Amino acid sequence: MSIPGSWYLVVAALLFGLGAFGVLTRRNVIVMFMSVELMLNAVNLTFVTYARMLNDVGGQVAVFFVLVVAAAEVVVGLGIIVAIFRHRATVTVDDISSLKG
Amino acid sequence: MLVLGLVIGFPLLGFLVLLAFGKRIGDPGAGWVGTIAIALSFVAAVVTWILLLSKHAGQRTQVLRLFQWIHAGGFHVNITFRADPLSVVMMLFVTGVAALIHLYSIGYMKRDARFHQFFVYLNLFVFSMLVLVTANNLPLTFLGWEGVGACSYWLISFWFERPSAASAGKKAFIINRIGDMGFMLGTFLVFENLHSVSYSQVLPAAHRLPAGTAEAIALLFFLAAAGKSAQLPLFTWLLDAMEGPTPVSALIHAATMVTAGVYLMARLSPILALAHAASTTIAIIGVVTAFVAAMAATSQTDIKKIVAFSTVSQLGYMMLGIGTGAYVAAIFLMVTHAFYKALIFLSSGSVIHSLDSEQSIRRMGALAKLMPITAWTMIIAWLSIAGVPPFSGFFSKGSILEDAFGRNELLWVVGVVTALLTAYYMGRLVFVVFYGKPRWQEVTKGHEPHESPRIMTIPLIVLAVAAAVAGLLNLPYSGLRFLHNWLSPVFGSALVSYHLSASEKVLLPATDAVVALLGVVIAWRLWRNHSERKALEPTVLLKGWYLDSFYDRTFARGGTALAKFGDRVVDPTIIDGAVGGVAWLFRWVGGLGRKVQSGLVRSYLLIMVGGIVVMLAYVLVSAAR
Amino acid sequence: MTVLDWLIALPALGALVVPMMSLPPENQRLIRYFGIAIALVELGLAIGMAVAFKLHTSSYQFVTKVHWIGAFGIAWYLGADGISLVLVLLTAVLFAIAMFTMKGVKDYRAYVGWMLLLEAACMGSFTALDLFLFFVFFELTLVPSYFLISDFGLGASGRAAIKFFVYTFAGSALLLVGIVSLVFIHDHQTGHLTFSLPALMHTRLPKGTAILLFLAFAAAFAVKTPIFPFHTWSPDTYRSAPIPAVVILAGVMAKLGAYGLIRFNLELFPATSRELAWLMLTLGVVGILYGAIVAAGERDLGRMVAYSSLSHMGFIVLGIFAFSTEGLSGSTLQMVNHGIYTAAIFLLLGMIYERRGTLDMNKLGGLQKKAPIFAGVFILVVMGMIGLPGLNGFVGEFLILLGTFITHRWWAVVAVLGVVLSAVYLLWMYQRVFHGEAKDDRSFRDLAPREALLLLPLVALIVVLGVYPIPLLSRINPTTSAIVHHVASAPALGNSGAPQAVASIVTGGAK
Amino acid sequence: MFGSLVSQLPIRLPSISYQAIGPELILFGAALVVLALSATVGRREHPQLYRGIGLFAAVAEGAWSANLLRLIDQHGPSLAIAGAISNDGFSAVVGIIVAAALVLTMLIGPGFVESVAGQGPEFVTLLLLSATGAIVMAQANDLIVVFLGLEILSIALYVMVGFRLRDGLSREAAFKYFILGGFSSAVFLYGVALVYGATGSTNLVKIAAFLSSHVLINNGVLLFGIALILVGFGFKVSAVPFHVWSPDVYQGAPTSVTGYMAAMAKIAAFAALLRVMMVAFHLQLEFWRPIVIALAVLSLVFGAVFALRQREIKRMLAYSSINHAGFILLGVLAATSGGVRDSLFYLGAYSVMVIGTFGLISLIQVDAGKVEGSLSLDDVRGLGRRRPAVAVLLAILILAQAGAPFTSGFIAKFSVITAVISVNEYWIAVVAMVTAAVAAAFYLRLVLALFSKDEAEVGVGDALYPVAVRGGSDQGLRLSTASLVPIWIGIWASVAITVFFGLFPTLLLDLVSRGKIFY
Repeated sequence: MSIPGSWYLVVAALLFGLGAFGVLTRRNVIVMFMSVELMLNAVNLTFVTYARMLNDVGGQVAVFFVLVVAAAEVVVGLGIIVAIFRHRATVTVDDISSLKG
Repeated sequence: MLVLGLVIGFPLLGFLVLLAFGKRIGDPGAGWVGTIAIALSFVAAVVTWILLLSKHAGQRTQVLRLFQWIHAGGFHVNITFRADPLSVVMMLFVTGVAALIHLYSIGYMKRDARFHQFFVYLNLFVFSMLVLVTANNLPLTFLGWEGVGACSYWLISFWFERPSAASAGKKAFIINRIGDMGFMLGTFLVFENLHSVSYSQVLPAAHRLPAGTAEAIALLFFLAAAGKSAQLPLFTWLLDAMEGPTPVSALIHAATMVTAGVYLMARLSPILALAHAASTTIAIIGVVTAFVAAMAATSQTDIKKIVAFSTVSQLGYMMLGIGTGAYVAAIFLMVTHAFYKALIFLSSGSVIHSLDSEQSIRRMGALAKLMPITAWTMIIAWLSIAGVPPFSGFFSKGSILEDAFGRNELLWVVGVVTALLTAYYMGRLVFVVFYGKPRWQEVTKGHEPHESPRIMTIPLIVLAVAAAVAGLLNLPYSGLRFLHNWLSPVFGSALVSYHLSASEKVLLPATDAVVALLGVVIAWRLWRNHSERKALEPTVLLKGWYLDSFYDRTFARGGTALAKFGDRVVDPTIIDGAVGGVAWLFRWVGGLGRKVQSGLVRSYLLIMVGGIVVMLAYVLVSAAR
Repeated sequence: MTVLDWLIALPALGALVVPMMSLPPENQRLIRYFGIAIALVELGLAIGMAVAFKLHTSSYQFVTKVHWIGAFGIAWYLGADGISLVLVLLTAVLFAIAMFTMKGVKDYRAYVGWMLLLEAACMGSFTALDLFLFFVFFELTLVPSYFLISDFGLGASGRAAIKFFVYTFAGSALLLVGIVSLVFIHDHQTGHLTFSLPALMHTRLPKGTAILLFLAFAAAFAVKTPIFPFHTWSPDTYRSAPIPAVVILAGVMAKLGAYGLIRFNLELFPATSRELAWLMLTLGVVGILYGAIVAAGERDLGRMVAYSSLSHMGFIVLGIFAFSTEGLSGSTLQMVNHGIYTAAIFLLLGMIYERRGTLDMNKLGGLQKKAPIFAGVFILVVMGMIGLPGLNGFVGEFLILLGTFITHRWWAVVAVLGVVLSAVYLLWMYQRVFHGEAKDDRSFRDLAPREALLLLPLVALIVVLGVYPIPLLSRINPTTSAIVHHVASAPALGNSGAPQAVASIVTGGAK
Repeated sequence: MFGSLVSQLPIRLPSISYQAIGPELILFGAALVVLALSATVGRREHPQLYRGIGLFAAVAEGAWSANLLRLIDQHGPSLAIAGAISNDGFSAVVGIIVAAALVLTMLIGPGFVESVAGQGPEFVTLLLLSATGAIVMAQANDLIVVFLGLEILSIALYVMVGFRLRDGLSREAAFKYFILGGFSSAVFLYGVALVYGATGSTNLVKIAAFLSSHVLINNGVLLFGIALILVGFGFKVSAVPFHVWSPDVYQGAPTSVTGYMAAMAKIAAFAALLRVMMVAFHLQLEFWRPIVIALAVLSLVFGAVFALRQREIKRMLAYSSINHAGFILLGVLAATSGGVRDSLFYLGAYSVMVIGTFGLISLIQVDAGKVEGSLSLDDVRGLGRRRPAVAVLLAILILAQAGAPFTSGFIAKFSVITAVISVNEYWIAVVAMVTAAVAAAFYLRLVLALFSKDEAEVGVGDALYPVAVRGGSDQGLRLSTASLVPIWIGIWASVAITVFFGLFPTLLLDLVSRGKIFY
C-alpha cells in the first residue's frame, strides 16, 4: 500500500511554506539563509514526487541541477554574510538598513 | 472721377506731410499746411459738385474704384468711392467747416507744446470723415467710421497729462466701439441676405430683404448711429469729450463726426423704408433724446457742457427727421446745425481763450462790449438755433417739425416743447456770459479780456453769415427747394412727403416762430442780471440725469471687480489649483514610496510575499472559472 | 531637395555648426551675425517660395517624399499648401526679427544654436504631411524652447520652463496615442501601414472612436494654442522668457496649435469636427471673453499680453470651427496678423523692461511725455491689436466674425463683444502706462535708431496687411475653400462599420 | 579523429552542435583563459591584458551571433542539444544585444572598479561569466536550463554588486540582492516544478505540444506554476511589486556595475520571459496577460511617481529603470511577433543608454570626489559650466531616456506603444504615455540642474532629503589617464548609438525583426 503521490506534494508545499515563513520571521541571517535552502529542498521533493508519478527520469535529473546550484549559492552567500558581519558582534539582519528612502 | 480722389487725397497728403515734417515746420507753419490741405479739398469738393450738377438728375452717381481690399470665399470688398448728391453735400459742408476750424485752430492752439501733432490728427480726422461719407461699401464706411473714432480718441486725450482727458478719450472710443458692434452685425446680416456689401448692389436690392431682417438691420445700424451720434443710451461720452481742445469740440463733436450716424441712416434709407417699426423707434428715441438733453442743458454751469447737451438735442431732432422719413429735412438741419453749432463752439472757444481757459459761466459776464464780434456772432448763432425767423434754424427745424406733425402729433408736441427749451437755454448762456455784471476779475487777475485775434474772428464771421443765410438752401413751399431737388433722386421712394392742409402750412411755421421768440423773452426776463438761480438749475439735470454715474458704477466698477476676480482667483486657484493638485498628488505618492523603502530586508520580503499572495488569489479565481 | 527641405535643413545645419564655433568673447558677435545670416537666407527662401507658389490650386506644392522608417511606413513627406505657405512666411519673418533682438548674453553659441534648431522644428511642423514626422517636429520644438526659457529667461524661469515643458509634453502624449491608433485602424481596414496624411484621410471610423481620436488631437493642440482651460502655462512662460524666445513662442508656436487643428482635426475627422463644433466654438468664445476680462485685471504687462493672446487665439479657433471659407481664410490670415502684432508688442515690452527694469503697470506712467515716438509706435500696434480697420488686426477679425455669423450666428454675436473688451483692456493699459504724469522721474530714452529699424518691418506689415492683404488672401483662399468643402461633404459617422476590435476602445481595454 | 574515437564508446552522447552554443563557449572560454593567465602571469601586473581579452571575447561573441543569425536566415531555426537550446533568430539577436552591452561595459566598467577595489582579473571574469549566464537564459528552450542560466547570471551579479568590500553600502546591497534573489529563485523553481507536474515535461516545445493536445480538468496547478514563474521573472526585471530590492541595490553597487546590471539582468530576464510565455504558454494567454498588464501598469505608474521625490541620482535612475521595465512589459503583454520585435528594440536601445548614463555618472562621481551612492542633485548643479562635455552627453542620454525625438528612446517608446495599440489596449497606451510625461518632469529636473546657473534653486519641498548616507571612505580617488581613454570611447559610443538609431532606426528595426522565436 504505497502512499499516494499527492501526500508528498502536500508535504513539499508545507515545507516550502515553512521555509518562506522562516525567511520572513527569523532575525538571524544564517537561519534566514537556511530557510531559503529549505525552500529549495522542498522543490526537490516536489520534483522527485512528480518524476515518480509520471515515471519520467526528467524530474530526477532536474534535482541534480538544483542541488548543484544550491551548493554554489551557499558558497557565495556565506562569503557575503561573513564579509558583512566580520566587524559586527551580532548577526541580526535589521541593523543593516542604512540604504533606504 | 479723378477729382473725387483729390477730395480725399489732399487731407491724406496733408496728414502724411505733417506726420513726417510737422515738427520741423513748427508753430504756425504746420497749421497753415493743414488748413491749405483742407481748403484744397474743399475746392475739389466744389468742383465735384459742379461736375455732378452738370449731369442729368438720374446719372449723378459716379464710382471711383482703386483696388481690391478683401476677398475670401463669397465676400468681395474693393476700395471704391462714390460721389452722389448725398455724399457731395456731406463733402461740401465737412470740408468747408473743417477748413474754417483749421484756420481758427492756428490761433487757438498758438504756443501749445504739441502744435504740429494737433494738425496731424485733425487732417487724419478729415481724411477718415471723407472716406466715411464717400465709401461705396459698408466695410470701407466702417474703416472711415473707426478712423474717425480713433482720431476723436487721440484728439480728446490731446492734453493727456490731465488724467480726466485721458479717461474721457478712452471712454469715447469704448462707447463708440459698442456702437460699432451693431455696425459689424448689421453688415454681416446684409451680406448674409444680399451676398454683397457694396452700396451699388445692396441699396437697389434692398426690397428683396425679408421684413424681419430689415427691421434687425435697421436697429443694428441705429445702435451704431446711437454710439457715434450720441443718442440716448450712448451719449454720455460726448459730455466728457469736452475735455478736448475747443476746436476739436467744434469740428468733431458738433459739425462732422457726430453727424456720421445721421449720414449712415440716410445712406441706408432704402432699408429703413422697409423697417417701419424700427423707423418709429428711431423717431421716438430721437425726440426723447432731444427733450432729455435740452432739459439737462438748462442747468449746466460749464459753457461747453451746455453746448454739448445742445448738440445731443439737435442730433435728436435729426434722428426724429430720419425716423419720420424726412431725410432731406434731416440733412438740411444737419447742414445748418453744422454752421451755427460750430459757430457757438468757436465763439465760446474765443471767450475761454480770452479768459485764460476758464469754462464756468459763473465767472463770466458783461463781455459783449469787450468782445463785440464774438458776442454778435454768438447772438446770430443763438437766434438761428432757437429757430427765430429768418435765420436758418427756423427753416431747417421747421421742416423737421412739419414732417413730425405729419407722422404723429405727439412727436410734434415734444419737438415744439424742446424748441422752446432750446431757445431758453441758449438765451440763458448768452445773457449770463455777455450781459449782466462782470465776474471775471479774479480769473483774469485785473486785466480786461480783449477780443480774439483776427485769425480767430474771421471764421466766426464767415460762419455767422452762413448760419444766417443757410435757410435759403431749402425754403419750404417756394421755388427755392434746392436741397430737396438735389437730394431726392438719392432717396427716391424712401422719402416720405406728408400732405399738410393749407391752414396747417401756415399755422405750423407760425407756432415755431412764436415758441422761439417766447424762449428768447423768458431767457431775457430771467437771466438779464442774474447769474445763478438755484430753483431753475436742479442738480439732477446738472449731473445729466445721473446716467453717467450709473454707467460708471455698473460697467466700470463692476468690470474691474470681475477682472480682478478672474485674475486673482479663477486662474491661480481654480485652474492652477487643479493642475497643482495633480502635481501634489504625484509628489505625495512619491513620498509614500520613500516610506515603503524602509531599508529592512524583511519588509522587502513581506512586500514580495504580499505580491505572491495576490497572485495566488488571482490564480484561484481564474482556475475556478 | 525642394525648397522645403532646404527650409528645414539650413537652420538645422546651422544649429549643429554653431556650438562648434568656440570663439573668444570679443568676437562673439560673429556667432550672432551667423545666426542672423541664416535667418535672412531662410527669409529669402520663404519669399521665393511664396512667389513661386501657384495660385489657383488647393493641392500641396513643393512635395518631397523619401522613405525613412520602412517598418512603420514612415516617410520624410513634406508639402505646402496655402495655409502652411503663409505660416512659413510668418515664421521666417519672426525668426529674422528675433535673431536681431538677441543681445546682452555672454555666450551666444547656446542662444543662437537653440534658436536655429527651433526654427528648423517650426518649419518642419508647418510643412510635414507625415503624421509621425509632424509629431517629431512638434515635440522637437519643446526642447530648444525649454532651454531658451530656463537658461536665458528672467525671474523664476526654471519653474516656468518646466511647467511649459510638462504641460505641452502631456498634451502631445495624447497626440502620439491618437496618431498611432488612427494609423492602426487604417492598417486594419486597408492593410496598408502608412502615416501619410492624404492616405489617412480616407479612414472610415466608427462614431465613438472618431470622437475620442478627435479629442486626443484637439487636446494636444489646445495646450499649444492655448485654448481656454489649458492656458495657465502661457502667462508664466511669456513673462519669464527672454524677448527673442517669447516673440517665437507667442508669434509662431501658438500658431502650431491652430494649424494643427486645421490640418489634422478638420482634415482627418471632418464629420466629428461638425459634431463637436459646438464644443470648440464655445471654448473659443469663452477664451475670447475670459482672456479679455482677466487681461483687464492683470497688473503685469507681460502677463496681460499673454491673456490678450489667449483672447485673440479664441477668435482664430472660432474661425476654424465656423466651417465657412470666409471664416477659415480670416482665421488663417489672423494667425499671421496675430503673429506680427504680438511680436511687435513684445519687442516694445522688451524695450520698456530694458529702460525701467519692470513691467508692472503701477510703476510705469506718463511715458508719452518723455518718449512721444515710442508712444506713437506703441499706440499704432495697440490699435492693430484692437482691430482698427486699416490695420492688419481688422481684416482677419472681420472675416472670422463674418464667417462665424453666417454658419453659427449666436456664437458670432457673443464673440463680437470681444471686440469691445479688447478695446477696454488695451486702451486702459495704454492710459496707465503712457498718459498722466510720470510717476518715475528717471529719463525714458526715446526710440534709438537701432530699435526703430527693428520695429520698422513689423509696423510696416501691420499697415500694409491692413490695407492690402490680397497677396496672402489669394494664396489662402483655394486651400480654405477646399478644406471647408471637405468638411461639409464628409458623410456622417454611424456607430457600426469598423471591426469590433476597435469598438473595444469604448469598453475600456482588458477583456 | 577525436570524433570517431568518441563514437565507438558504449555510452551514447547526444549530438551537440557546438555552433549553436558558440557564444557561451567563447565567453566561458575567455573567462577560463583570464583566470589561468592571472594564475600564471600574476594578478596585479596586467589589468590591460585581461580587459583586452574580455573585450576581444565580447566582440567575438557578437560576431559569432551575427554569423549565427545569417545562417538561421538561410537554413531556418532549429533546436539543439536535445531540445535544451533553441537556435533561432531570437537567440542570435539577443546574443548581439548582450555583446553590445558587454563591449560597452568592458570599456567603461573595469577602469572605475579597479581604481576602487584594486587591480585584478576578477571583475572581467565575472562580467564574462554573467554574460554567459544571460545567453544561456536567452537560448534556453527548457525551464531547467532557464533556471540554470538565471542562477549563473545572478550569482555572478551578487558578487559584482558586493565588489567594493571596504564599503559597507556595497556589502549591504550585495546581501539584500542575495537574500531576495535566492528567495525569488526558489519561488521560480517551485513554479517550474509545478508546471513539470502538470505537463509532464520541462521542455517548452513539449509543454506547448502537451497543452495543445490535452485539456486539463483542474488546471490550478498549472496556473499557479505559471504565476510563480512570472514572480521569478518579475523580481529579476524589478517589476512592481517585486521591485523593492532595486533602489537599494542600484544605489549601493558600484556605479558601473549598476549600469551593467540594469542592462544585462533585463536583457536576460525579458528574453527568457518572452520565450517561455510565447512558446510554452501562448494558449493560456487569457490567464497570464492580465498579470503582465498589472505588472506593467504598476511598474509604469510607481516607477515614474516614486522617482519624483528622489534627490539621489542613482536611486532616481533605479526608479526610472522600473518605469522602463514597465514599458518593455507592454511589448510582452502584446504577445505578438510585433510585440517581441518592439520589446527587443526597447531592450537594445535601453541597455546602451543605461550603461552610458551610469558610465557618465561614475565619471561625475569621481570628479566630484563623492563616495559611491550619494551623488545628489545639488552636487550636479551647474555641471554644465564646469564640465560642458560631460553635461551635454549626460543631457542627451537623459533626454533619450525621457523619449525626446531624434533619440532611440523616442523610437523605442513609440514602437512599444504601437505594439500595445495593435492589441487594442488603448487605455494602457494612454497610461504609459502619461507616466512618460511624469517621468519627463524628473528627467528634466536633472537636466535643469545640470545647466542651471543659480546655485540656490532648492524648493522648500526638497529639503526633506534624508541625511547624506555615509558609506566607506575613498576620497581623493584618481583615475589613471590610460584607463580614462576606453571610458570616454565607451561613453561616446553609447551616445552615438543612441542618437544614430534615433535618426535612422531602420537598421536596428530590421535586425530585431529578424529575431523571431521558433516554436
